[in-house]
Amino acid sequence: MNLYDLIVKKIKDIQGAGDDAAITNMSTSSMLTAEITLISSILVALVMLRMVSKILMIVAVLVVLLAALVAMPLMPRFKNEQNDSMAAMMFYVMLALAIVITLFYWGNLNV
Amino acid sequence: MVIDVQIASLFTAVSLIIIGIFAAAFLDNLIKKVIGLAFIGDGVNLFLIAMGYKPGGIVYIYLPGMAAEWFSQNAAYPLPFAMVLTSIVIGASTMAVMLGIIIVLYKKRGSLSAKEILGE
Amino acid sequence: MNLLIPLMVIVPILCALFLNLLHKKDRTIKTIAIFLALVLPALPILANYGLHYFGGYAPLIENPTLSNNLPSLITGTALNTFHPAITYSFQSAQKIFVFILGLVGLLAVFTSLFETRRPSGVYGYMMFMGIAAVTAILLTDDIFNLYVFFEIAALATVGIVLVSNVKGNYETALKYMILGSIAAPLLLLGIALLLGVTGNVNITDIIYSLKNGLVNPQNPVLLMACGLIVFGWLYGSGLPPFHTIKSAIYSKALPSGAALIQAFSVFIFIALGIIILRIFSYLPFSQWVILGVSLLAMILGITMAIVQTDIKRMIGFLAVGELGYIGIGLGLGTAFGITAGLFQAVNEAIITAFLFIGFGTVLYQTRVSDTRKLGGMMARNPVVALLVLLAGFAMAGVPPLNAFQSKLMLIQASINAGFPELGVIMILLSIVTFMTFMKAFHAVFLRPKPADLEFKNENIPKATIIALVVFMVVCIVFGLFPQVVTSYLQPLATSLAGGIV
Amino acid sequence: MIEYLFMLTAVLGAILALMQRDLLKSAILVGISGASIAILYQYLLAPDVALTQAIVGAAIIPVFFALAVYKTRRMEE
Repeated sequence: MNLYDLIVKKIKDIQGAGDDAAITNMSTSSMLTAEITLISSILVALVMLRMVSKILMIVAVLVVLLAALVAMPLMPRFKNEQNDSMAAMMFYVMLALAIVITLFYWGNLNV
Repeated sequence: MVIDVQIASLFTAVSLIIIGIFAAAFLDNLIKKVIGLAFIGDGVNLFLIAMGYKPGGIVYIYLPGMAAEWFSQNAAYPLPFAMVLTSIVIGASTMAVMLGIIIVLYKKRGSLSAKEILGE
Repeated sequence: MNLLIPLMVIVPILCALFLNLLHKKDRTIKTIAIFLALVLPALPILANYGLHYFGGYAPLIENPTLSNNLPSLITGTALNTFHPAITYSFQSAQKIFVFILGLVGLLAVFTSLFETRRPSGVYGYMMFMGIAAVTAILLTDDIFNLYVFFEIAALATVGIVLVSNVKGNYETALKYMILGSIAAPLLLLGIALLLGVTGNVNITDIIYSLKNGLVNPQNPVLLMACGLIVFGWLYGSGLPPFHTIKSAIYSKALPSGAALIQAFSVFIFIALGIIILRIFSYLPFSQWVILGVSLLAMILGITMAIVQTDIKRMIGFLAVGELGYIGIGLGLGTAFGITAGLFQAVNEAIITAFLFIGFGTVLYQTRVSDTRKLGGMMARNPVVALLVLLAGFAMAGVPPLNAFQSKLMLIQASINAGFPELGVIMILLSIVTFMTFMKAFHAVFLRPKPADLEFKNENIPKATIIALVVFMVVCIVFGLFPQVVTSYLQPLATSLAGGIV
Repeated sequence: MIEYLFMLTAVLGAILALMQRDLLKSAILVGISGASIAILYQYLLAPDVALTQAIVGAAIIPVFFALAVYKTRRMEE
């Protein structure tokens, strides 16, 4: 079994049996691109932590890199997470509301 | 001890908002969800009104014979009240559109459950 | 007093109201609608800069005849400078924004008149109403007036989606309204808190109170208000977590409607973003939040766009991702960065409309939006294919076109501000954007035509091609002469960066 | 003193409206909550808003909900 087949199998496992969409060459390559883009842009964004502390930046980049490598096909999960169902959207909206309020309230008072 | 009317109204407003958000997030029936959204709107309106209230003040109508300075110190602040008038009407019209969509969806799908209609 | 300023809002509302009175006289409606839509971009060009006070109530300081008779209790305090009327402010930046909105509106209306069977009806009504609302959002200096038009714009968006007859449009519209009915009252609550602390809804007066020590800027209630207004901003412009619903809204509208709705999102983003920067720029945290949210929008929007199979959904996610570029410009907080961000906003409104209408021709011919079932459109319409290809080049930032200039400016600004990482991410995501677009372009235009693909309409209306050519000309002109736009945006950016508003 | 009673009915009406299985009862309870808020506005020195709220919140919105319930189904499944 070569690497490509392994990737296809892994994506199929995560998408589950319920998704009847065929896994084509095109969809696999776009999934891979998305995966690489996601991980690399998050890693580059983490480098911005150097403003706070350099050691923290190095630790964070290494930890996230390791975590991403272990949990490798992130993108199918991400796609499942950002689906169109009302409940998922509402959950993230509530989460965002809580985060925004907390950040503004505590973040600015304790800077 | 008696709590201040203004503070108590603000708490009422906040509890209405929280009840509304709870209903919109957790209840499954679409009409119940919309009722919750109506409460969020009501709560925000009450919050605005409570902000314009002046304890021991008078209604902001300038009658002949009132001294201007006395009036300006004792009248409630009318700006939020004017805003609430608009906001009530906007809320009611939004509600009407949502209920219209719900009726159409019920005719199409025969259900009022958010899980069924607004799922993936 | 400049009468053309309120006309920018009144003309589209009148269009919306009166065009439907002429129902069934299709030729007359088409002529009048095109003529009135031509007025939309023309008005901001003709109007002079200035403030418009509704009801004519200028601040007392500018109105000596009135203030002479008033006691010193009023004229001696800050009340003297406050704006008692709803104020519309029309400056150079507003000029270019309203012009671009009018242009996108004109071309969207123009396309829809020839693509839909009936030129009069709810669709045109909603389009004009939305244009009026977003123009008012751009012009107004009064934060409650902004909320009112924000709600009208949301209702118009829902209306545009409801009349589209795309499968699943009612469900998506209802989801959008439910989320909106949570977020919009919370925005109003933020405005209420701001009003409670400062006693004002006029933004200039709020800033005056904050700057001159009339209220304590470190008041925790103000922090809460800022958080709630930021939340409303996320909803209005479709940043995460609202990116899924916003891209679904784009994909459930007709192409001309989607082109218009994305322009609404871009301009609501700009209007509210400017307000947040103007009022809360003294909080160091506000810029970090804008940067973080924009970064998240870019990454999530573009990675989600790659894995979509529906063209409209893909462009919808790309549109959300491109919003992130604008946000990064605003969040950098330097004059150059804000200019670049605003320029990117202007470009994005044009390019995304270009893409929506360009791919809309495919939908018009086949009624299919799934890339897996499409193919071979190049042979049928090489001109349209070329125009769409140019739109994709423009979005990705290929040199002679407009987004190249703004993205280059953004990258320079991020390096100047000390964040080269942002520049790296922007370049990376631009490349991925291009790849996403080429994937869709290959699937729709270059691949051999599948056997079971049927054509519902044979010919693309001439109007659509004219609209596409106009978009292309604007892209090229802005790309070759970026100073045309940036010189209008510079004053606003400088004042935002300097904190002198 | 009586205003505290109306605050209580506003909140209680809201909670009870969401607890009903019969949606028509919910619609009526929404009206009760809206009416208490209208009276509260009167106590908070905003008589004109109170008038509007009394019409919209206590009459029009419950009628909307009742019509929606009539066009769909009365009992929550």
